Amino acid sequence: MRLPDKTTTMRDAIGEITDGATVMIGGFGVPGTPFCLIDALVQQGTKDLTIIKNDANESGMGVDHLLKNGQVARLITTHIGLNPRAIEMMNAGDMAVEFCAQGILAERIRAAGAGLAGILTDIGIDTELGEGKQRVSVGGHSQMVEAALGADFALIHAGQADPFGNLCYAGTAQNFNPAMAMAANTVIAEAEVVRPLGQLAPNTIHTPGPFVDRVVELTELTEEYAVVRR
Amino acid sequence: MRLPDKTTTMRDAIGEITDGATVMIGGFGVPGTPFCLIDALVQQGTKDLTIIKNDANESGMGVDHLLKNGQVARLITTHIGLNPRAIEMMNAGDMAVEFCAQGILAERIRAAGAGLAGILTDIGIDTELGEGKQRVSVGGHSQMVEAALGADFALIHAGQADPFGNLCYAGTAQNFNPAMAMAANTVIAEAEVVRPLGQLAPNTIHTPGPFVDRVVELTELTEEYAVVRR
Amino acid sequence: MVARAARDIQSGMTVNLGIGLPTQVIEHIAADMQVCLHSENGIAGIGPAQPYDAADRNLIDAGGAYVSPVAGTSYFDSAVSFALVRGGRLDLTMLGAFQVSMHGDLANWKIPGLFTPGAGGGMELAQKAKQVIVLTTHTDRKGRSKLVQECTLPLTARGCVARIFTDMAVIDVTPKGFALCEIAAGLTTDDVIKATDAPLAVPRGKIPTF
Amino acid sequence: MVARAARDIQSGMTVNLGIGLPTQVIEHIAADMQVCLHSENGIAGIGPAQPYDAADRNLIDAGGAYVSPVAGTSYFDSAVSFALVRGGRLDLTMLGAFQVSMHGDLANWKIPGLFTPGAGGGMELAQKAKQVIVLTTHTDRKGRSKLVQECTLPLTARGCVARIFTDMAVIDVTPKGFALCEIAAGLTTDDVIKATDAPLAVPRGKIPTF
Repeated sequence: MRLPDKTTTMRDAIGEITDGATVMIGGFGVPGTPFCLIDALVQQGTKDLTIIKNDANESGMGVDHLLKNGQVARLITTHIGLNPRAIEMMNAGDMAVEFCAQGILAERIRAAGAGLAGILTDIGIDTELGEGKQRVSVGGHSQMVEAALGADFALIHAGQADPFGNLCYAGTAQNFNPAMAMAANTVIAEAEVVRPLGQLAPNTIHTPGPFVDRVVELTELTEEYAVVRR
Repeated sequence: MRLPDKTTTMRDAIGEITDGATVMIGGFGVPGTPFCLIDALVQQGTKDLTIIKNDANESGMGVDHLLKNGQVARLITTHIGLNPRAIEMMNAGDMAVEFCAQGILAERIRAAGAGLAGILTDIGIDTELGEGKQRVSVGGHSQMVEAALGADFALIHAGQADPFGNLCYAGTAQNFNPAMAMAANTVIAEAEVVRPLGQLAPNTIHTPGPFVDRVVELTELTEEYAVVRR
Repeated sequence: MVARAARDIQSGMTVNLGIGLPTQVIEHIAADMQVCLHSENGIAGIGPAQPYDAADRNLIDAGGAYVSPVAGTSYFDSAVSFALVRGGRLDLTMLGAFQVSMHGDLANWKIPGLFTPGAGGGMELAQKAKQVIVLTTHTDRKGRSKLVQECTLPLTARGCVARIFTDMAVIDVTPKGFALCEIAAGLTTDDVIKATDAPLAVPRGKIPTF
Repeated sequence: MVARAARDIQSGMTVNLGIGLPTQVIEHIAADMQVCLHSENGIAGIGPAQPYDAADRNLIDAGGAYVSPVAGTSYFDSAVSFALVRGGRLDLTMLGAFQVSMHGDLANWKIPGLFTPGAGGGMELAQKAKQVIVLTTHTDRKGRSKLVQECTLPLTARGCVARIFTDMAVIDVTPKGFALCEIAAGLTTDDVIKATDAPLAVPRGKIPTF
């Protein structure tokens, strides 16, 4: 038996993403953000997207290109404080923004990846984020239903991959990538290096290959991946 | 800043486990089962325990010693087919057995570790395991509330550890260990080797140290850890 | 029967082979086949079984057999392993059975009063794998059919089984019930009908043998 | 104030230092202190901040600052990171604030119509850390007290704050409201009372300074 080869080109990797799709994108700040996949999506010009991402990056980086290009109808996120454009678009009504507590966003995504319908939590129960959410009593305590949050596509950045789609993340670049890499119908990973099958130690793989559909090796790391000097 | 040292002796590690405690124990078959911690618990003679474990091991191994010694009042598990004593004790009413679907047991434990009240799933909804469980409608589909399942203590087996409690598991010895290592008030890990701080690569750690309370280095691997010739 | 079942595995699939007969299917998968074998204890990319002398004590499948890795194997915990199963990433599972009904209901975890091993990961495999195939003897030790109109034993999952491989026949579960597809060499259609405790649709013309 | 806050960190703790003022606390923790610093983007065991030239592009804290590892650092994903927060493994968090009420309510994520950055991980930190300490200027840029009877801004979490460090004072949140503990050198009790938009219990005798 051999494991399937899922390597492809950047263009083919994202070619099926069509107008109106829901796309989750890994990353927390720079680490783990798939800047090249995002750039390809900008070049493809796909519109009316629902984007699920921890943050909106900073001006001139990552998701900001999609916002500037008018491709995002809706953003599900936890924090957009470093992107003035995102806040402006939200305030102007040019983009719907749904805020979620950060760990609950991670758990909702993970629940979708884990084939669960949702989780029960009291996070935010005393806040406006808790308003209107379905309540369930568990052990005498009121909890909120947080529904699983899946997507049509996930865009993932890995430090290393193999052709089967096993992924390893570097440092704090894990963040939302492992959960998102389980939670979309089609999971697309860019990797800084694609090593031959068997070169990644089976014990150190963060995302097992069966979760991943497509792997693209980056030919170069653009400036967006570098240390940000503020 | 330095990280705390949590290494201790086998006796001290389990000394606080008292009669009536709920104890979750890692392992799926032999890999990942903390046989030495279990043996120490047998020697300590603690009674009336509720044990949470994927399986009941095989005759003469691991949890079977606790059963034989009459220390287990209740077992929450997924499969006891390889332990005739467990089946006998269940049938005779000498021990209460609660069955759970295997992945749902893992998710209930993980939910406790993640500070969630529970998960929503339809696994087993058409079976007798689904009878009597609270139902919630999510997106028009009926789901069951599976409450988080925590414990007073977790007994974990790691291949490698460091004094802070960072843990790495070998091969298929992960199984229930990572979830359980988050889900108990006191998490006790035995390790085949305790390496100096900084010797485990930060990217390859399966259970981060903050989840772990006590680390015991094994002086030898008893026969129970070896390949089982059936 | 096991060799025949192996032919239902298609290139590119992620497959879980349950404890018992299904585990033997691995021996009939071609070496150049592109397939990823999963076991719910936390491994994707299972290679051939290992003799005791060569076994890694930390490398088993869910049935406890010692297995080997292949190039590209990954290990993970039980939560991730069942995320794979429930999350739609498992293309096919082959499971054993106590009973299968003509509606595709599966019972394989409890014989009340006699044997209650527990379901293990069976409920999730049966309920959530994209395709569920059962491998079983056609009758139990007392000669009673395992293929029935309604399961009398506690269910593992309802309406999940698509196809059944037995020592006597290959039988599909259709919206109308059991349908005979293939028959073991040397047996007649009547043999299979007699051994089946539910209506069995028999196609016209010659039935393929295996 | 930041140096004083650092003294509230005890040996053996796991601590999360929020964005802004709290991040600066790290510079005042003794080198031989046994403490594990956590950041919610997925790191436990944070070492000193790194200058840009020495920075690892993949190693930041939740505020985006480049940090270094220590011996025993681990990296993990967001789900595990907040499992640590919600699951009771975070002993202490220090957070910034727009407003803190005398009941311990915290508002630090939204100023309607003006600035809505989002809560990030703040709700979970505020609601689930075993101890929540706020570090903030005593008043906002317009001179209004951030310590209030009732928060008028949207809440991050209710009744969560145990202690407040400001540029003027150290104030505990008690069941009866704010209680003055310490005062900045050079200020009077009256200065603090005037700058506080809620009742402030003042202990008898000399109040320690910092």
